[in-house]
Amino acid sequence: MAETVLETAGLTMRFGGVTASDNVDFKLKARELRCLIGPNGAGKSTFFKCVTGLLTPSEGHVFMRGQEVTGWMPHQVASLGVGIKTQTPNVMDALSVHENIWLAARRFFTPVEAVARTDDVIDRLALGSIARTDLGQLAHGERQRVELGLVVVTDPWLVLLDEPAAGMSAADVDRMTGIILEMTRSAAVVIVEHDMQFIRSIAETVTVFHQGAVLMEDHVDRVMTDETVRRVYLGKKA
Amino acid sequence: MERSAKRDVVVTLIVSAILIAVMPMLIGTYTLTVLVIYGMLGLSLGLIWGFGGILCFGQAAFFGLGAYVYAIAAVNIGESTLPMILAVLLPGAFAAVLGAVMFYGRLTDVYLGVITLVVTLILFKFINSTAGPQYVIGDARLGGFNGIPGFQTLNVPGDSGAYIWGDAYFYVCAVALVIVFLLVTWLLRSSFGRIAIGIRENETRMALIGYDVAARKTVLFAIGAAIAGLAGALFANWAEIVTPNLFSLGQSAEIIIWCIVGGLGTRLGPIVGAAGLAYLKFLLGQQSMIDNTLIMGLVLVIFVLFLPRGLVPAVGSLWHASVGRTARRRPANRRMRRARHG
Amino acid sequence: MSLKRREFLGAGAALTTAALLPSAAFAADTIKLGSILDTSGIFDAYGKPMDQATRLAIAEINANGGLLGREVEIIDYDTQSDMALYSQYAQKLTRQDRVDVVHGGILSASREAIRQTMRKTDTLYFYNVQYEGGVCDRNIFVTGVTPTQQVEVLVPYAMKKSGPKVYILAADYNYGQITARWIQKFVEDNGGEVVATDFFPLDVSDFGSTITKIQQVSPDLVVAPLVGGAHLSFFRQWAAAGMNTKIPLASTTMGVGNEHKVLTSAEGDGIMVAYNYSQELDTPENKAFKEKWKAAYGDTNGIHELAVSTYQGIMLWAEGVKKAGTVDRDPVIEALETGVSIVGPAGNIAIDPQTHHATLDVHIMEVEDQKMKVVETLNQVAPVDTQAVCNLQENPDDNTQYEIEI
Amino acid sequence: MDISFVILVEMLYAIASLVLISAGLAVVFGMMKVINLAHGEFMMMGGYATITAVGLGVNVFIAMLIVAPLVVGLIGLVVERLVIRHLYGRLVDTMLATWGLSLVFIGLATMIFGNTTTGISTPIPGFTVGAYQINGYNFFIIVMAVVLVIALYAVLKGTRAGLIARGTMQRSDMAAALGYSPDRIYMATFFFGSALSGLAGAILAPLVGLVPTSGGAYIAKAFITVIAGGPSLIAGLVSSATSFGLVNQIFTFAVSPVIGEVALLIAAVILLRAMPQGITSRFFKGKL
Repeated sequence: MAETVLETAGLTMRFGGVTASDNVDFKLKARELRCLIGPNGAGKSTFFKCVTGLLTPSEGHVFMRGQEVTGWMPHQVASLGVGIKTQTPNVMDALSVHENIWLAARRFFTPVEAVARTDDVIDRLALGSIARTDLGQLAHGERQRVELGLVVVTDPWLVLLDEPAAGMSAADVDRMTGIILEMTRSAAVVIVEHDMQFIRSIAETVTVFHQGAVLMEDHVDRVMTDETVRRVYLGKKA
Repeated sequence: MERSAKRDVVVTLIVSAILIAVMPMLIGTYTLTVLVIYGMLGLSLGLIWGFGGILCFGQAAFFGLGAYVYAIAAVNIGESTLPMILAVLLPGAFAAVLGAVMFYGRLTDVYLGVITLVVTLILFKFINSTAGPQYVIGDARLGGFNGIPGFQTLNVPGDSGAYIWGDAYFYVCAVALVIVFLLVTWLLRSSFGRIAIGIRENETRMALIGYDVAARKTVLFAIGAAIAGLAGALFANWAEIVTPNLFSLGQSAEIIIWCIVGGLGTRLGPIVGAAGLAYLKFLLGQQSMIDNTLIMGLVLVIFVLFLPRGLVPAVGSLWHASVGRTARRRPANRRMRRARHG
Repeated sequence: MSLKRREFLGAGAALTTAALLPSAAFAADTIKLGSILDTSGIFDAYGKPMDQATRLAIAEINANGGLLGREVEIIDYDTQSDMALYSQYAQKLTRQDRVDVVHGGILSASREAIRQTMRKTDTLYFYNVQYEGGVCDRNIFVTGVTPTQQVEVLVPYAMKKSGPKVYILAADYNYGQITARWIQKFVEDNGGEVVATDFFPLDVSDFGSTITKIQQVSPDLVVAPLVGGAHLSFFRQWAAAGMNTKIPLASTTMGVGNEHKVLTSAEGDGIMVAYNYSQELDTPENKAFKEKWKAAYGDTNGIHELAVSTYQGIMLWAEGVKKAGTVDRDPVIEALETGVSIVGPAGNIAIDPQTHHATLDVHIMEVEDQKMKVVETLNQVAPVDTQAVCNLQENPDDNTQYEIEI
Repeated sequence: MDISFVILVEMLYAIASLVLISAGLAVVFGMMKVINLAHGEFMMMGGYATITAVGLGVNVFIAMLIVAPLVVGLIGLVVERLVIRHLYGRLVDTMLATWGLSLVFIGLATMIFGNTTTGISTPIPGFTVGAYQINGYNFFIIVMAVVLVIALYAVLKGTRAGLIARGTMQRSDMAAALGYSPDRIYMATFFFGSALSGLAGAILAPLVGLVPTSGGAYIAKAFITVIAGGPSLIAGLVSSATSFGLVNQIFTFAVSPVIGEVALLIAAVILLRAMPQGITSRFFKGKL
């Protein structure tokens, strides 16, 4: 049986009177790929932020590889070997692609090693032609790809991605699907996503959020055909 | 990269050697000394603001602290070596504590500005109200508004009778500035410096990569304060008196203006801005046609409006454009980001 | 208001040109007088009239044939109320311009910033400002009043008019601290009691709570050596609370920068002060001085204690030069140490050889209708505070500012 | 008994003057996210406008309440058109530019009025409470601060302009979406904010002597009060002025005015450390 790399127990987050995340129990095994879906305001992103340390949960616990990380700062969580990509592109605009990725690599490797790994990732993600360009001058899809590069270069064992496909062209999405599938060889991946097509193409197990709580958790095909899910989410969306 | 680093050092050394040799023929060394000291002070803010994104409204606090620490220690010890060291370490330590309080409290942008401003005001008000005979540290009367005059000035280490003053003192200060400049250059080329620039660009991302942003900002802040402290001690030696004005908001304002005018995000800009504007102020004192405050104000407004990146980058891009190389990247404009966490 | 200002600038400029124009009657080389004052920035209310007084004095000397047949030239720098500039310009005056004498400095901090430079470069230095006393240095002459010269006469007078319970409000820097101690001494010497002493940094401008505190203690007299624009609000708030008719006020500083002309007569009337100079002094010297000033600058509004001190300081120096027959430092010091004196707008003023301070007349005055009405005049008061600690005849190498222990 | 009344008045006065000092800055910051560091100099100019007007024979209350706000408001308008307009959205740059402007105004005022302290006397006599004399003008300041807060509330809550203003405060693109030119709104706001600064300077002028550098005494306090207040305009202003005013006066009475000032500053540090986004980010959320 594979090790559990991420677990939450009774995770709850309240903002004033609103419960954005309601008693969520969640488990993820090593090298598993999991998609979190749900309508807007279902609590996916709040859950994501509680796990990554961007928010401190009101109640409940978060464990990573068995270690309690509840209330940790984001940098502490990341230092465990967790790769995180937030919803909006979060990159260093005035620095080049190479410098961006190098900074991520440098966190875990010596400067020389970091350069080697950066070059390697730039090759793998086909960023060679723009390696010396500032992020501020790149198109949205390219920026998303670079940010994925920041995640990949550190060799994480757990990857948390918030809407990686948002605003990307079909070709970009395809390319990214490949990158993510490659990641799952060594890491467990959690993806928060809206884009059903993308989810269909990549996911196996899907967790559905609704009003802050987990509505169901099952194989993507069964989720897609489930009546309740269709009613709260797909029905409205379609 | 190694080769360009070496070239950088060589160029810096040659240019500064020429400047140190030529400038005394144009401007008196006494005035030059203070220009060099202000240059170092400008560099201290340029480092933390231009490369770390920390806008400190109270850089004068560390400058004043350095000067006072030196003066108080020099009165008590009577030899200048240890006071010089203390004048670097204590402001650094003070900034480390203050920085930790601010950065771990996730204070950013304007709120950071308020805290640094308030701390400067507190220091100023405190020092300014120490005229009474009860305010004594060892043999040193703090003296309140009148400050502390008559302390031991810089001497050859170990020989308290061998004063370094006049032209010799200018060379000491100039060499100190060159050393600090090279250290800053080295720091910015190191991983620490590059990570600091990353933090300036995007704190949240750097935290999500796994960097302890608060710790790194605290360290950078402390380094900036230590440099300001050194500048303060050198200033104390130059002026032979320290007064609470060193802590004043006006002094802090000037440091910020130097950085803006010289160019933020460059190492040279703040030094050029500081020396240039201080010299301008010196020249203005010899005329009485136009109010000097008015001119300084106009300079600042005009720079913010028309040359927001400052002199050095502007001249740099002109140079590069004419030589045909691409200009080095600078932060396009001064942003203060709201923290995206929390 | 702006019009007046322009006139006065114009007049000032004309005078400057006149003073600087080389005249055929003079020998080729000029005598250089360095002037270093804050004529802009927060202290320019003190500095500008001092600068005008300097020009007036030099113009007068040159009009009378200069000194030793040579023209006197002013080399002046505006220190912009910035202590760092004092050091810079002092260096420039002494090392580059090589002036023969320096007059200037306003705050004690500015004096201390340049005093050692003057001493090191053997440049004779005149500090023409009322200050806290105690400077003992053969290279410097001080022509302003010191605390005892005022307090010794003011305190008994004020106590006689009010009563023995005294409350002191002083500016929180060494002038205020030292003056407060002298006030305490003279209050006790005259059989009174100081019920409380409060110190205020120079930027405090809200005295509401202090006025309440004073009322709780209800003294017979308040003595207020408060300094600067912010502290002026004390007198205003004191009057606004209606206290000016209840408890009498005395001050050693109110009026030095012509503050009594800013307060309305309702606010200022009755405040007791003691100075070397008042525009209302009825002497021929003062009248002549005011006329000369008016001719040069349009009106006499700017004249204040420090301007007159400056004028008298320059005249004393000129007298010393004449007596010595040279501008060299040591002969001039020796000449001045013979007790040189002049009769200036404020009366007779003489150099005290022991301290290099001045023996001068002190006038007790009361503010009345924005003027200082002279009530009593004490002739030739010596600087006894500094005399108590400083004797340059016995220790010519002394170089300290003594803090007077009481 | 009398003394406690006197102290109460002093406390209220301290709070009221903080409200007055900060109101103009708060309006501009709340609406436009612009920190006007020339705010203190706007107050200084309000003071000079009053004194000049009184010198020309204008009734002192008209000079304070009408002439000064108008004059300073118009100066603000010019400043907005010439400088601020080009810098919207660049918080730090506006701070620096207005800092430069503050120096320019100090220089101009020095050239026009000279650096001598001037002032006018308080138009309201002192009066007696038991054994104590009280400065009658303190009451005037307290009343003016209360009127100001109520008026601000009424304008924001009850008028069409207020509605637009509130919309703009929440989302700067809102006004544009509603069909109002944000340019106009910013212009009007800056005029209004400057006028408030001028009013405050005018009202405080009779209490303190006026020099061209007087503004410096206010800006730091106003800046701290506004920032510590946080996102809500009126609630933030009142709550932080109250906290700081109380702290200041308690320590002033217990120890000395200097300690009172220092206590205020230390309170500001502690407050911002505990509530990094200001008081109203935690309390009175969503209030005006």
